[in-house]
Amino acid sequence: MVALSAAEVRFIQGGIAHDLRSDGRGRYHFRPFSIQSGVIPQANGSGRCKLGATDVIASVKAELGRPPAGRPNHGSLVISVECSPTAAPEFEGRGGEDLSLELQRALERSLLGGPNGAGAAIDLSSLHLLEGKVCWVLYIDTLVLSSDGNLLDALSIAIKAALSNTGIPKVEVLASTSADEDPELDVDNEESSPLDISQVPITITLTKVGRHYIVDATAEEESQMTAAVSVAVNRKGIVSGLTKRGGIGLDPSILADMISVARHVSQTLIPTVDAEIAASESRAAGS
Amino acid sequence: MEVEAFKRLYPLPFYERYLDSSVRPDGRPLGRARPTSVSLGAVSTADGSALVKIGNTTMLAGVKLEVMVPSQETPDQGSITVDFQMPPICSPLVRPGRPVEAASVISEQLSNVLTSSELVNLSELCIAPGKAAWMAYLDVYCLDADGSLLDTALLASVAALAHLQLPAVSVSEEGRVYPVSSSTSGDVSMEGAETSIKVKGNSISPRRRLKLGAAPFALTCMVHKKHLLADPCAEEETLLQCSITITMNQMGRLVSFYKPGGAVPATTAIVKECISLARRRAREVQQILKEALEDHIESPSLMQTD
Amino acid sequence: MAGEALSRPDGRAGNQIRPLVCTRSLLSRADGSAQWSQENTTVLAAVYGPKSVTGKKENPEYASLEVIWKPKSGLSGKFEKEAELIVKRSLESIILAALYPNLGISIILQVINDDGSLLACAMNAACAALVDAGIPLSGLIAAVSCGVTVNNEVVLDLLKSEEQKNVAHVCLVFPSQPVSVVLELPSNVDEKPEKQGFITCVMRGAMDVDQYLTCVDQGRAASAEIAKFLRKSLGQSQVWALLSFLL
Amino acid sequence: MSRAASTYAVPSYNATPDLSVKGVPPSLLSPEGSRLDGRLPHECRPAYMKTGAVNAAAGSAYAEFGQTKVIVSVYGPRESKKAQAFSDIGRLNCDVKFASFSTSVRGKASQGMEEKEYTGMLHKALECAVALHTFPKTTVDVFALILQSGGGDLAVVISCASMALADAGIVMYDLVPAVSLSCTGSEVLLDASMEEERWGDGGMIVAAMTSRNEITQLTMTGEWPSTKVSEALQLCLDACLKLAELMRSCLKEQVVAGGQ
Repeated sequence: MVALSAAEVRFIQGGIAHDLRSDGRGRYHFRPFSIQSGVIPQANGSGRCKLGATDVIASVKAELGRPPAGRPNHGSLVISVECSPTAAPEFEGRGGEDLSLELQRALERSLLGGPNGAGAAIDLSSLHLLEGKVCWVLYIDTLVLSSDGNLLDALSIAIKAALSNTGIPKVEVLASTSADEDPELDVDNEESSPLDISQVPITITLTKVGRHYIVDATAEEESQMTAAVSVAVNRKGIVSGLTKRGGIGLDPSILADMISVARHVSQTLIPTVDAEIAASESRAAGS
Repeated sequence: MEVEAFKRLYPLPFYERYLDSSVRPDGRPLGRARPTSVSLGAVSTADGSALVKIGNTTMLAGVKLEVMVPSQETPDQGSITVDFQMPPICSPLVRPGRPVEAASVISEQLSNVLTSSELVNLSELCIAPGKAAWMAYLDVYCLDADGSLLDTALLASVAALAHLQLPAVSVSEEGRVYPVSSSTSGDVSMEGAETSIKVKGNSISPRRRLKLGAAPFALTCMVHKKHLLADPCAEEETLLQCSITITMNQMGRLVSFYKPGGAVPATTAIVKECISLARRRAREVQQILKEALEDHIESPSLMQTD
Repeated sequence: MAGEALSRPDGRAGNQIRPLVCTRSLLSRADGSAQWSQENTTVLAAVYGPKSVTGKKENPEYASLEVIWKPKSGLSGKFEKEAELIVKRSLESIILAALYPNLGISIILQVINDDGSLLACAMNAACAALVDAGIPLSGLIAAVSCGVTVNNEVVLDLLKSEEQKNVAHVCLVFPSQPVSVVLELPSNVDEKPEKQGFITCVMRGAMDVDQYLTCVDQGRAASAEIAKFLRKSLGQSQVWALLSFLL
Repeated sequence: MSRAASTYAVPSYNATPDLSVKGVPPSLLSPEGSRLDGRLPHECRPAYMKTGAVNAAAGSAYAEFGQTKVIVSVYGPRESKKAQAFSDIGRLNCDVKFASFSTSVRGKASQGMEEKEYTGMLHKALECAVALHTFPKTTVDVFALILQSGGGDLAVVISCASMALADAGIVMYDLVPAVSLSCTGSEVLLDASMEEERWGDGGMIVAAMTSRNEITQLTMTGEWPSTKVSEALQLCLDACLKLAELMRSCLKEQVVAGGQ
């Protein structure tokens, strides 16, 4: 929990009003961030994102499973978020559960696509192996190591890095004996193919403090927020999920404005993230 | 003293004044139950459902069916699992996350009474002996708790079971069960296009209602000094404390006589009076249920009558 | 009616109860304890209190009563919850709880073996343990089970196998007060002991009303026997000591 | 009793054929432009609302929107839980539960998660509409039970809950009507039913205080081109406005009926 004095609160609010925040940023500037790929060797893919003092890890594990009900030609994504007690003492035990659930549902909204799988981060039909029988299930597990605000955006960057780092093992489907029985599969862990991550969105959270809204709020700034909107935007500028957070209502025109600001910010942020991911991939390959 | 204040400070003497003139604060005579209503098919996601109100006490019962493999010992029987829930909406005393003791006690009583009354013959739930049978989940939700919970829950359960329809299904030789579309009953399997079904050799059981045995009906009475009050509301239950719940079926047989302690011992005279009240009430409720069923079903009453 | 005695697995007559054994003060940590056996059905009861309680249990007018039913094995479920409630409500009618406001009494019932009539056995064990703990009571209770066989005969003190086979059975709890200390039970004063009413009744299976009334009569007769045994086993002196305390 | 193997447990047998068994999604719009239940794309389901459904509660409401049936009761203001820290404004405590027979498959494993999520979303949707400072140090409990899930469950719960709060006499800045919407192909379908929700490309839920023109809760899933976002948002707000009128007239009717 952030405890601020009245003077500090006024300093933060005044800074935001003058487009000069306490750490020198403007309202729509992200903090510098770094990405590290392949941090967990056992996983099929992993990534770590440090955004200011916020530090999160994402890992992707590919497993064989059954296609979702009613969509025999699709694979599926499963997302989980865990808040480590290292990030804040109140996450000890079951304390982080509410926040974990909120973050998880926000990520699911932006990454899983609609109910029929349209607009998912990964083309779900590319995960399909045998109609109605077997498909890939990607388990995306994330862990919050340190929290200094804007967890959701950091998580989405880490997930994108992890997915870009992921190799899906090659699978050969051997002729199955009968339609009823499970088919035999030959999984080749040596050979793997990368995922197509061109559609993976990045979440941009706009936090409203006073009359203005800012991107990439720190924990101190978040403590002063009245409402926040997290918008997931992909490379084409298409909105693929939105979650309103915070308990204060928003005027529809302000909301529309916030969405367009999020899309605008994404146009500069996404190429930066992509470049960072590529750089860290080559670092990982080099070492 | 003002009436409200008197009631607040001395609830029992306040109440006894009423009893002495053989009337209750809500205007009922001592032996009369509150207005009762039954409506069937309240929830279409359930295979059978009923909404029952006795006074303010409101219960919603729903039956969901699943297919199971019968156990080795009883290859030609299905099963019924009864559960009674008191969600926090029903009473100020219930808080979320904390299970209510009363709910599990009523749940136990409800399943005992349903078993004792032999309302459902479990072989009725058989689809293919040894291979497949229906597993019926009967869940009763209390929406508004204002006394006589067991009476209402039992009526809701009986009504939901009477409303239950077993869907038309076809069974393959291996005991796999497939739904048959209801419009063209017994004609084409709904998933006829799927290759795994061998339509040949499938036996089809048509859509049907359960044949129920004699239905049980419960009446709770409060005993206080010389008085006997039928169908108490929540206030009366907390105030008077000594209760007797009698369950009788429509044939006049005693299915349960439940008296959990209390200050007044049940003498033979009290027992007999309670039984006659319960018998009258069972006839009354049976009529209400019959009318509800007739309103609902085109075909005449499928409840077994004497 | 021929062969009524033969119709029972252990050769008892219909109106015959099993031999009773009651042992008291077996547990040193409890304030009172008793083990009650009806042949192979045995329940051990322990009483703690009156002791201080906190929170919702605390009542400024009465001692609160808590009953915990421990099954022979496994976790307690709905059956145990219901049994706890029945035992608690039945005992509340004899415990003079108004003597200990703001305090609590706990009774722990451990099932040692179940061969029928379990609830009745537990009730008797609890009553004996309460006396052993010196909790002031307005009287004793005696519980008995009674069943209707497939041949419509009424039998007492059922075995487990009979409970499963019979069409119905019922557990009855009767009060047993010495005539001299009936304090305020107005409905009872003018009743002859043979017309005494029961405190608790729990029933499984369906029976006719006449059969039920026969059960109650038979149960009442048997409960007098059980009460007599209980009184004897507790020792006349102790009961009188208690009663004189009341007076 | 041995439970069935998973192959048996999965299909459920309903009076209406279960779509989850079928592999092919149905076409959500007929060539003439009408929906599965005959509505036009921008038409809401028939709605029925009633307050005072639960007598034991301080306030309550029952709502039926098409196949979705929900009951909400409100208790309080009453004493807060002892464990909670002192607060000089009131607390709003929400809880949403599904009845076990409310869904086509009984007791899905994901139901607990969904209940938790709905609980959180309901809380956020109502929090800013309730004048919390009018009941300092105490708690108002809002409990919802979904009796039958037929699409747009959360939206119906939010609308119904604000009616129940009004019935309980809790001071609010405005009612909070909520509307859900589903998009399929190029069309948006207002107040989506279960099937439309299941097969749509994406969905949106909007809860708003219409007289203050404030959106209190908003979520979107699936892919949304920017033109569609504003169109859908406007549609939802219009529907909220109409729903608010309905809710107001319903509340007035109850008061008039109660006064007589």
